[in-house]
Amino acid sequence: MSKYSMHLLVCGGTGCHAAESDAIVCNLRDELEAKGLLDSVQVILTGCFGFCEKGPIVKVMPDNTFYVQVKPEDAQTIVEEHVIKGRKVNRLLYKDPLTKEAVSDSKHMVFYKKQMRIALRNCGFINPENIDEYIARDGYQALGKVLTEMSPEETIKLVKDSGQRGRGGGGFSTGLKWELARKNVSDEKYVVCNADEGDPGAFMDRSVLEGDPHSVLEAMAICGYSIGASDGLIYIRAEYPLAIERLKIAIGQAREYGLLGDNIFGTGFSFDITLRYGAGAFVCGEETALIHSMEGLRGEPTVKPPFPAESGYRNKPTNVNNVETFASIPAIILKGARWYSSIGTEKSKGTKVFALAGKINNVGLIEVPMGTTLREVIFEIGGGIRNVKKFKGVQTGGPSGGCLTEKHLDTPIDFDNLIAAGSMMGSGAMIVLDEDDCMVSMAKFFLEFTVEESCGKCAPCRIGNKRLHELLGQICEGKGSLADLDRLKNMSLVIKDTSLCGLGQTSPNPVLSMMDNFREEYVAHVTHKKCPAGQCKSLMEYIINLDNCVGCTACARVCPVNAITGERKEVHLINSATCIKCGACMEKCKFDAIYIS
Amino acid sequence: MSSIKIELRNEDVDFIKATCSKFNSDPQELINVLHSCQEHFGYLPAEVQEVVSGHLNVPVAKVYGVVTFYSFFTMTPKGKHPISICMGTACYVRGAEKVLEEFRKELKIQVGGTTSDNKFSLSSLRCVGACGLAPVVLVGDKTYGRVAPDDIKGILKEYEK
Amino acid sequence: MSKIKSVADLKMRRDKLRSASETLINATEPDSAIQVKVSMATCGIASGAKTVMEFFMEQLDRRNVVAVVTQTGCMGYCYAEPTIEVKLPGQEPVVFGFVDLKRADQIIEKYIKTGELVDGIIPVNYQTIDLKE
Amino acid sequence: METIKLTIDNKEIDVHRGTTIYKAARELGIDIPTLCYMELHDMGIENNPAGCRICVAEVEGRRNLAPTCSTKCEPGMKVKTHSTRVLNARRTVMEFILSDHPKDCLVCSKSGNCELQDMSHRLGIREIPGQEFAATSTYRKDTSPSIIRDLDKCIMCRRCEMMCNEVQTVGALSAVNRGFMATVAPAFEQNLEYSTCTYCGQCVSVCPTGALTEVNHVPQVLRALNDPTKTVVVQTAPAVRVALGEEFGLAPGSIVTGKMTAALRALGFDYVFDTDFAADLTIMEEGTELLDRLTRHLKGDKTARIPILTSCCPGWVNFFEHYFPDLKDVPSTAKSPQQMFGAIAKSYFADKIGINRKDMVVVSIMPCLAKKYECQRDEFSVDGNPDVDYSISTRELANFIKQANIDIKNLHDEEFDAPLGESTGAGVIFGATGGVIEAACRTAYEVYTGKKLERIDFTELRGMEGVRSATIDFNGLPVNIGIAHGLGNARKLLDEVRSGKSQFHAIEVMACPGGCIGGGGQPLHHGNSEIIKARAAAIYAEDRKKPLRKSHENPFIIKLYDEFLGKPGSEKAHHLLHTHYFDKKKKIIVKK
Repeated sequence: MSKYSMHLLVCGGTGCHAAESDAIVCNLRDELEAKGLLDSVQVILTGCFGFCEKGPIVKVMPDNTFYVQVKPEDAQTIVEEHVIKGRKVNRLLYKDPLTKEAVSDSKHMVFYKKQMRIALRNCGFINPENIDEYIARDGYQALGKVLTEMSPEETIKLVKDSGQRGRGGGGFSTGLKWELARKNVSDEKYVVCNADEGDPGAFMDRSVLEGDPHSVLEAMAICGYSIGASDGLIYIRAEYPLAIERLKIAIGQAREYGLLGDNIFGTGFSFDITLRYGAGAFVCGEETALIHSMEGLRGEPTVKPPFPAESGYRNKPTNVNNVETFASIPAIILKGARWYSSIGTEKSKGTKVFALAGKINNVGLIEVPMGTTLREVIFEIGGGIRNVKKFKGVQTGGPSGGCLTEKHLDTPIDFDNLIAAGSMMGSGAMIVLDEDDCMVSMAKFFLEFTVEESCGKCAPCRIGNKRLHELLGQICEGKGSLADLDRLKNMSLVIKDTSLCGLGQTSPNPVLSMMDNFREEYVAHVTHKKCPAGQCKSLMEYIINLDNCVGCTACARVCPVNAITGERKEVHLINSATCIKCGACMEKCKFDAIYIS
Repeated sequence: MSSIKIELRNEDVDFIKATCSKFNSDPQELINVLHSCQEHFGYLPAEVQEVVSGHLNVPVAKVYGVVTFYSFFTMTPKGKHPISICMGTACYVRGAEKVLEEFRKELKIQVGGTTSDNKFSLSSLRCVGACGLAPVVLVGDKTYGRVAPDDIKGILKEYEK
Repeated sequence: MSKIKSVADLKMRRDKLRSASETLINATEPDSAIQVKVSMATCGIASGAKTVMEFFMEQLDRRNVVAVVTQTGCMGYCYAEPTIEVKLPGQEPVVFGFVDLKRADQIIEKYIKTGELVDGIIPVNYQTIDLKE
Repeated sequence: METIKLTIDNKEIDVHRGTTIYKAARELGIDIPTLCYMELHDMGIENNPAGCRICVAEVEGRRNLAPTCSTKCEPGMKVKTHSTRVLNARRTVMEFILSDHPKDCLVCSKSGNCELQDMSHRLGIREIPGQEFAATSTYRKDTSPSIIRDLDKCIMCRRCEMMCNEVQTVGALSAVNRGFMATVAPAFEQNLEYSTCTYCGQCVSVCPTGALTEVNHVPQVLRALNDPTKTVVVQTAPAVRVALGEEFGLAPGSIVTGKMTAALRALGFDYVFDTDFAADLTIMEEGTELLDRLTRHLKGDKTARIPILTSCCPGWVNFFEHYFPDLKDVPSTAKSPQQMFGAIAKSYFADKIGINRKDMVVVSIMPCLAKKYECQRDEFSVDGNPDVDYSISTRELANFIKQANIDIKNLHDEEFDAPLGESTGAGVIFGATGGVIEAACRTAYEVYTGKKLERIDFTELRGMEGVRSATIDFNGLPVNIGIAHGLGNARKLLDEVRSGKSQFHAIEVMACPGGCIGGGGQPLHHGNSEIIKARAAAIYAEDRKKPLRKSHENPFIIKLYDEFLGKPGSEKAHHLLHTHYFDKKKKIIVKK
């Protein structure tokens, strides 16, 4: 086996105190070399531990000792004490904040693992194309339990008591929704899984379907039993071929095992699932639009009520939940309402999956208990901001959400806190922005998305968002005024107040929250015609530094619009009126004589 | 007077017919039928929509209404290698715009366009859910992650022969 | 496979799957075999997970290492794709990120064969719930 | 039914559960403005997409504003329909709508009768902020024989789409595209001509703006009148006389036959005739055909197809040519009154006054837009000279009268000219649903039984229900009559005919809800179905006033057959008064 008897794992995440990690590795190796131990002890640089607050971290294997806030000069102590004498360095151990006691074995340190995987419990663990692996992990036990031990009412009560709220964005109580669908009497009812994850930056539903499709199938069957439906439909984006493939395999296997189909477990309950494909329309995430789309129509929303629970697919009572909501259901059934409701905050129970993306080191999929702070998510689990830039904001809830800032970092994340902070949970996308991102351009970017995705049915969303987008464009070009900011706000509020569906009712959120949180940046654009982040091309000016210019004419030759004049060997000048800000001159200049103001 | 000339090859008409039958000629299956047809023909020309309309008993105006509603459906043939640049938020903040710009420059076509030799077509799409690889470019079925403007020439080269 | 006719049937099936180490499915974590799980979600495949998986299957066989190579879903470390998890008998599973063929080779030669760690380890920073009551 | 109590603008009201806030407010006399909502009460027609968002109101406890057109009243609800929050929202939304609307009101045919213009005025919009850099959604303008589509003016109220699909089941129009470029158009945004459009004009009659309008033929008519070499003959359809007055401020249902005649004469028409005359003629031909087919059928003649369908509605003819070409031998071959009139005017009458048909211009005043298309059909012309040169709608005539500064309200009643101006009550009732078949029964009964009809009013054939049926006793022979108005209702009867399940001997179909009185060329009803009902009542009142009420008693009809045609169904009658139909179903050309 290994020639190494011991491994020293040094946190090399690019976040937090990454700069020091290299020095620690260096020092450790030097120390080991000096003691002639390099052949038996290996020093390894690892990825982020997600505990950056206490970084840098050194973990000693095989005994799982976990040293925190290690400094390069601690290398000597670790080698001398721990490696050679086998004595743990007490002062470097993590102290439990409550008991103040040192925790030496990271196995007892689950609390540092801020993530808790419920919806993602099987993702990255089982082979999604093998139903046996799901069964070995207690798959379909929850379905068995409700079918043989519980009445539909009891099941609904359990889900209600768990306090789970829909993970699709609205945050409506799952159990209550099921109850409404159950109450409406009909010969046919439908269970629909909304897998039309169209929110840019969100990929949790895709990951669940690709990693653990059976959890969704099982939950849909449980829902079917609860509300009295025997047909399930999954509305999935056509852009997710792998998820579709795995769902097809999973449905096939479940049917083969008799876990879908007629008379499941011999209980007389029958349930089967078919797939319906989306075709690229974000608005179909809205449940009435989704239902119309499943009916072969344009995905236009209709006024609620009637809610789908009364009249949905084929005008029958229909219950729509999203992928993540369903994926947690089997766990809730097996572990109970009390267990689930013990996780999270008072009004938001359980865990939430977030897709971390943007200017963050550890882009990825995470699942944390409700109530975890943004700081923990971004700076611990996410490993902080890329390229040692400054954190500026985080867009939660995608184009429907808002941009939260420094001052919100310690806010516990839950449905209500996010709304209070001017954003929303949405599907769980978190896009982290740094100092280089212009908040006017970002708002414009989100509006561009809404304009493209608006179905066009109602006037405020169809035209209003277009006007918002145009006005933001004007501001980016330095053509805005202070009065325009007021107009922006009024238009935004009216669009929210009057739009037909959730898309229009939330589309101005990015503008409103960014204007609110970054007012001075907006003012800079309209009054000083400056873009503090240096993103807005029209507000940039390329200038030649007279001291550096040698008159080589390279810039003048490369300029596509002949905006640069100057004689050979004489200082050149850029005519800012003609300049199109393409940046070619700056790229060409070998003397660093061109800069942006 | 109906002056649209619907010209299709016999086997094309048969394909559409068979596709509609596969979905029980149920008007509610229109979107699934259109998916199958687009996969087969590469796009959804008016002729195909007319035939689908006839077999599903949905007015052709409604079929067209559906085709133009969903961005996945297209009425113009794509290039042999359709290039899509993800413009989701994650890709956007990591420079997807510059990547798109570079493709435009290299291929000398606009978004939505196809090169004159029908080799490449260019489109932007919204989030493929591969945000960890931002910015992401799709060429046909192949996904390219962490694409920088400098990579574009190399990517295009792979498809030249 | 035959149909599962009752809940008791399902429980039997589950228990058999868990105990049957010879079936070597990764959900049961048998202690007798080396396991390699390759994260094969969209991100992973797009960054080359498929090639990596094929490499492992082929090379482990060629190098006479008895191991189970399976695919799995997203592990959540999108920034470090392709990611794989290797579990040696009796040891905690270790996740490696940024696995290209060169690193895959190192993992076989060093970690799998000798237990020597290689760069690119990603510490698992989450707890997964277990449904067992 | 359960009633609930709520408060709207501090006024309490009890309403039936299920009532919308909009309707409850209306009961209180509160007029909530709206652009997309439209209801034709009693006719089962409602457009309710909740898309314009003008009708929003504040509902206590609700996060956002509620669209009153589609929000149902709840017990204890407190609604404010005109609070400052509502007014500001309404104004802002209106500014949005106007920012994407052309400002060419000066030359827009809807100007003065435009719901959008009225709304802008009502809400006091005086400027549109940000207009200078606002993009507008623009589309190719499309002109067809009957209808102009100028979708730059479309506000996506979806009324036309609803009429075309749900009421008429024509399916020529659909919402297309998405977002800012969403609009309503035929397939592939091609011209209406290439679609299954029947030109019924119901889309035009509900369009709140100038997006859908009729093709204006008044300039051509004016030119003809101004041409001294032309003899200009005008015919007026029955439904025009009971609606024209509305355009001049008279109450719906006012009968202005005499004033209209006077106005047409004042406009310079050389002969002012009546389409009702041709309607009587239609009864002679169609009634004869009905009796012929019916008797042959009863004798067991398998070639005699029953039921016979009326064919005087050109929208309806277009409809079955598109959708039921396999049944094209079922409708009567009789031309519509408009075309019978043209054929007779340019033969019999032209001979009588000794002019060449090429020097005669026949103008028809119609409640209909499909008539514009009908008179342009190739088969209705002789050597390229159409039997009817121009068909103008009731609305166009009203505008023409206004142009000429004719004070129609104060004109003295005048009579139609002879001989093509004389008509019976049977011709008049062609204007309302059920009228054609009633007129046919009056004549067919007497011809078949040889007895005098005791009861002229077949009230069992009247009404506003979409599909009606009655059995008329032809002296021991029960004749089963079916009536449908609105093409969606017609489709139901046609489907039965196609499947061989139809029990009817004769079916009357009118493309427009209510019949011609609700035609696409009539003064706009703006969603008030009382107007249509008032017109129907006026039609029957006009019938009752007539001394002669059966077509075959019209002395000028008798004279026409004596002098010119011989007898109904004669060879000459067939040549001039009958037509044939075409298969307009799209063909799929298979490439080799």
